Amino acid sequence: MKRPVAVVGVGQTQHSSRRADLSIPGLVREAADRALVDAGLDYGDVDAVVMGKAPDQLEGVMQPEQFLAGALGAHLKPLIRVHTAGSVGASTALAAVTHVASGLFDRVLTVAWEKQSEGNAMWALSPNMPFTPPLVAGAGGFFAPYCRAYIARTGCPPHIGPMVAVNARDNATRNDYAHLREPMTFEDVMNSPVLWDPIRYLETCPSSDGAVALVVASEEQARKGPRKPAWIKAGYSYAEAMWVPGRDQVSPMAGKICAKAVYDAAGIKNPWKEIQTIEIYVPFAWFEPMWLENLGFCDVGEGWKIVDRGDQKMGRHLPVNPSGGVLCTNPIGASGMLRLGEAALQVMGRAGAHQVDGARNALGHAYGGGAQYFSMWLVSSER
Amino acid sequence: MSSVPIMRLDVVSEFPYKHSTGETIGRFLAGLKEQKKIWGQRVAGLGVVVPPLGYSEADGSAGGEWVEVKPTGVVTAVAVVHEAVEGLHPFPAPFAFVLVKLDGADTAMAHVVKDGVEQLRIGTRVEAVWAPDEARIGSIRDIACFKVAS
Amino acid sequence: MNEPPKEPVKYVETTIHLPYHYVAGDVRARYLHALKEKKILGARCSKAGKIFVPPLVASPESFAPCEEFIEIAACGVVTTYCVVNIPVIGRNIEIPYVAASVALDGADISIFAMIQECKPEDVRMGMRVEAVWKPDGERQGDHEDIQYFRPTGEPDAPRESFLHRL
Amino acid sequence: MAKLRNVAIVGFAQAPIVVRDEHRVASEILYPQVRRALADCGVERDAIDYQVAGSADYVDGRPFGFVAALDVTGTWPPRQDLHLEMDAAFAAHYAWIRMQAGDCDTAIVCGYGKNSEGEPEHVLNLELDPYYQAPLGLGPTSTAALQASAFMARTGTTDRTLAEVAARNRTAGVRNPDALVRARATADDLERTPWAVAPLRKGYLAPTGDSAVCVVLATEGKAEKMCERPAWIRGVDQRIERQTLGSRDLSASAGARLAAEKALAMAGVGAREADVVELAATNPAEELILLEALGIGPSDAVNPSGGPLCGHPFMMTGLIRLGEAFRQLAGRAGDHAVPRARTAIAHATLGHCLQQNLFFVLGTERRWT
Repeated sequence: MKRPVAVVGVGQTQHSSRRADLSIPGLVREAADRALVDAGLDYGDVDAVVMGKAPDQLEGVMQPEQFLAGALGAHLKPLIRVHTAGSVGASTALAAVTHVASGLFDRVLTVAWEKQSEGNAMWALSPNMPFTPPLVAGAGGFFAPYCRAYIARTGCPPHIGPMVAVNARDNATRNDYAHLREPMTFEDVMNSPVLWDPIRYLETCPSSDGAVALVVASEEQARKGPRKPAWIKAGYSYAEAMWVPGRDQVSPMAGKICAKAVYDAAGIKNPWKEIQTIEIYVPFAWFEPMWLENLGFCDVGEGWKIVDRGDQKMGRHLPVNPSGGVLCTNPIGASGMLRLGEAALQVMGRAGAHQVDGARNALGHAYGGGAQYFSMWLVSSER
Repeated sequence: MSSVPIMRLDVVSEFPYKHSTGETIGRFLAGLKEQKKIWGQRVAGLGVVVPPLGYSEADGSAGGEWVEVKPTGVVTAVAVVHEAVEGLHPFPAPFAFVLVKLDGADTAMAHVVKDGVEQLRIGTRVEAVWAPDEARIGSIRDIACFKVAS
Repeated sequence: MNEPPKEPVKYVETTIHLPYHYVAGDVRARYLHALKEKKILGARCSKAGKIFVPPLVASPESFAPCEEFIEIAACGVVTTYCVVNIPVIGRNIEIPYVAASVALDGADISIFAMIQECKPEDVRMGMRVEAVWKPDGERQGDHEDIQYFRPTGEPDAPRESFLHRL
Repeated sequence: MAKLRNVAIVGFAQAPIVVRDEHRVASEILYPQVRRALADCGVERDAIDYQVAGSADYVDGRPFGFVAALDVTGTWPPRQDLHLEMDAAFAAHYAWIRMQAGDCDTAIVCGYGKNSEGEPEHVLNLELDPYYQAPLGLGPTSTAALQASAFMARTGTTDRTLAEVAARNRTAGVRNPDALVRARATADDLERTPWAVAPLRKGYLAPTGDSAVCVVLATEGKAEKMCERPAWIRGVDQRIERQTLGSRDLSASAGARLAAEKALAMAGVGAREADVVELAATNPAEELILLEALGIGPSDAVNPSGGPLCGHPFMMTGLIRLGEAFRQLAGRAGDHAVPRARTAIAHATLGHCLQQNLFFVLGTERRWT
């Protein structure tokens, strides 16, 4: 990055299974209005808008940013629309960062959203594509075999998935914006139906309506703002091809390379010691230990032990997903940006009831496609 | 590579959607359905906008005061369809898409003219034709179409 | 009254109706046609020699074109799998079923396949399986010409041979 | 204007546009273009720092369709990557911004997606808001006709003028081997074609088709090594407008005017100095509106490739304009070359009635020294 960039405003909607009270413009404006108020800015102050969401088939509107331009004060401004599958919220925020880092824009509004209740995600995302094998049973059916491979490789015991799920829900009880906030117990998870063995129902993410917006800005703007900003120390988006012989979907190369690039650029030598909290994209509980390894917080095979010891809980060494994460809130296109925004809130010291004490450095992370797209940033309370 | 017969597959992708309207769009549509009235909103930078969105597309500012506009107005753009697209267009050809600036409004509204399209010009005065009571469901098509004003 | 009704219309409902016209493309068509003859074709990377099933136009690994088609065995190893207990809308598959990643002998990438003729709880990573074809005369040159895979009864492949191969 | 990094187009490959490629899927059409574009520059895949693509899921009805492109663009080992749900020309703009941020020096920009798999009138209806405009059944030809009617009413432009503009494109397209339509057509011929949606005749519409495109960008220092005559980006800007058709003055394009002004100001040239102007106009009225926004009149400098009226693979049409501008400046335009071209303008658009517009100004000379 040619010059420093900071998050100066964060806004998100109340997330739920159906925001029947809002139109699509209403939903994105709920988040964008809050982010701008947070930054002490108005639509007129924004230099460019960067929008992200997952497939347009979810809402049945093609390139909806075109009709949303007017709702976001983007008339006669530059606007781009990003789509990198599940990672899109994160890659969208990073595209906004690039805009500011270039020196060409000082204040960029970035918005990510999904209104899954408008359509039917299951239908929209698994149509019978022509001339392709007719077997993939939704995202769970795609990813469950890799969870099984992780378990087989590492000896991860069967209680780890449920522990992750329970902890995520416990965290979400302290997040007013989260979709699923009712506490649940280990037994609740164990007794829930096994959908895609080894994945149980309560180890999966919900389907949500929601939006999140961030204002990213230059250093000069950040110093003028009403609040302490979150400084973006580094951010990268990497992708890898699908059909590479020996490609490891349990710990994808793109994730490792992306994390290393972020740590190197941010000057992080030991992520376990130097990062105080992380918001990572865990749509199925088993991915939490998998990503802890992929992101270099421990050695290969040790991720589940972090969970087993409870070191990823609030108040322990590395609170993971203090917001409750994707397991409690999943407006697909917004989920990645929620991770990055929550990481920013932590280092700003403004995460409210789910604030991690002493969070100086935080990692926000998302992935998508067939575990092919990885996008993450490291934010810090210090410039 | 030796030749192989081309494999083709035609499909029709059909998905139902239910778009939540929110307060502004929802109340505008309720006005069409229940009152047979057309409501606009006065917003920053654009004046009275019909149909309303609850914000100004000029600058993103929120809100707007409700203003009733007339079901009559003037055509500001006209496109006469000579071949209808099956499954997309509302009427058999010829019919017209128009932008109509309703009396009392500052912006125009996109809609359709079913009959008499040969008389349509920019500047032609038109009036709304309402769908019958039982056919109004809270849709922009509760105005069945526009016709050349008598 | 100088306002529209207080109670909004809640939804605009619509059914999107989009015609699409697909082709398989010659590479995929060749693979599908071969299924009719109970043959599984792969494509060989012109640079590294790796074999892709179904065939690809190029190797995603080497970026070199695949030029040669070769026949691959209709048997292989379950590298990993899951047991699916929920119905999939629009698919007529009895549940529970096993969705597996199968590494065919001689191929360098795995295919997705259903495993049947054994209980889901008997499926193992490393299990040897073989294709079960639709009967002669019923194969139409599509993916479903292979109905599913079933255990061969051979000894399982050694753990190290598949554990890091998905 | 602050000093920016000089960035150039150094490679371009395009699959000749066809009505329908029955032998290849989108990624298979793309693969050879990426290979050719890199071969053009004399570099291996590993020499490229960044990749960014533009396409839209609804074009061919495949959610996540762009993921398949990773398998043909050499995305192994993993690469820094982004995908925009836009015409790929906007991806090129983003790559340029990224180079300004100092985050990469070389990039490939890909556009793909088979138009022939979907039906554009149906597909593009879905770009309109789902509450007020889409339910009316408006498609791109109808909205374009609304705009044409407003433009003709304001300016007094006649049907004959539209026919002449279309004929100029069609005449130019005869010499472009990548064009879909290469049959010459005169204004008389086109003026006799039946109405599609009046005031637009069938002969005035851009025929969609299948293609795939790859452009290579590089910063100063690398660009010269990858291309003998790089096309330097001297200025670029894009602007979107609000969508609601009735609340815009459709007889003009405020967004195009602003984007053109900004791009030209950055470039430090006037539109009149351009030897080549490649416009993503999908009908002659759009071309005239865009020329008005640029402040120039119709001429043979406009669309020497034949423009979209000779082939319009949407979501790639804009990137092809950029590639055509490169061909002209790099001396690679063959039969449709504009002699001694030194400055070129390339345009892309998205949405109905020129809702979003992007202008590149390119030159044979670097902008910043």
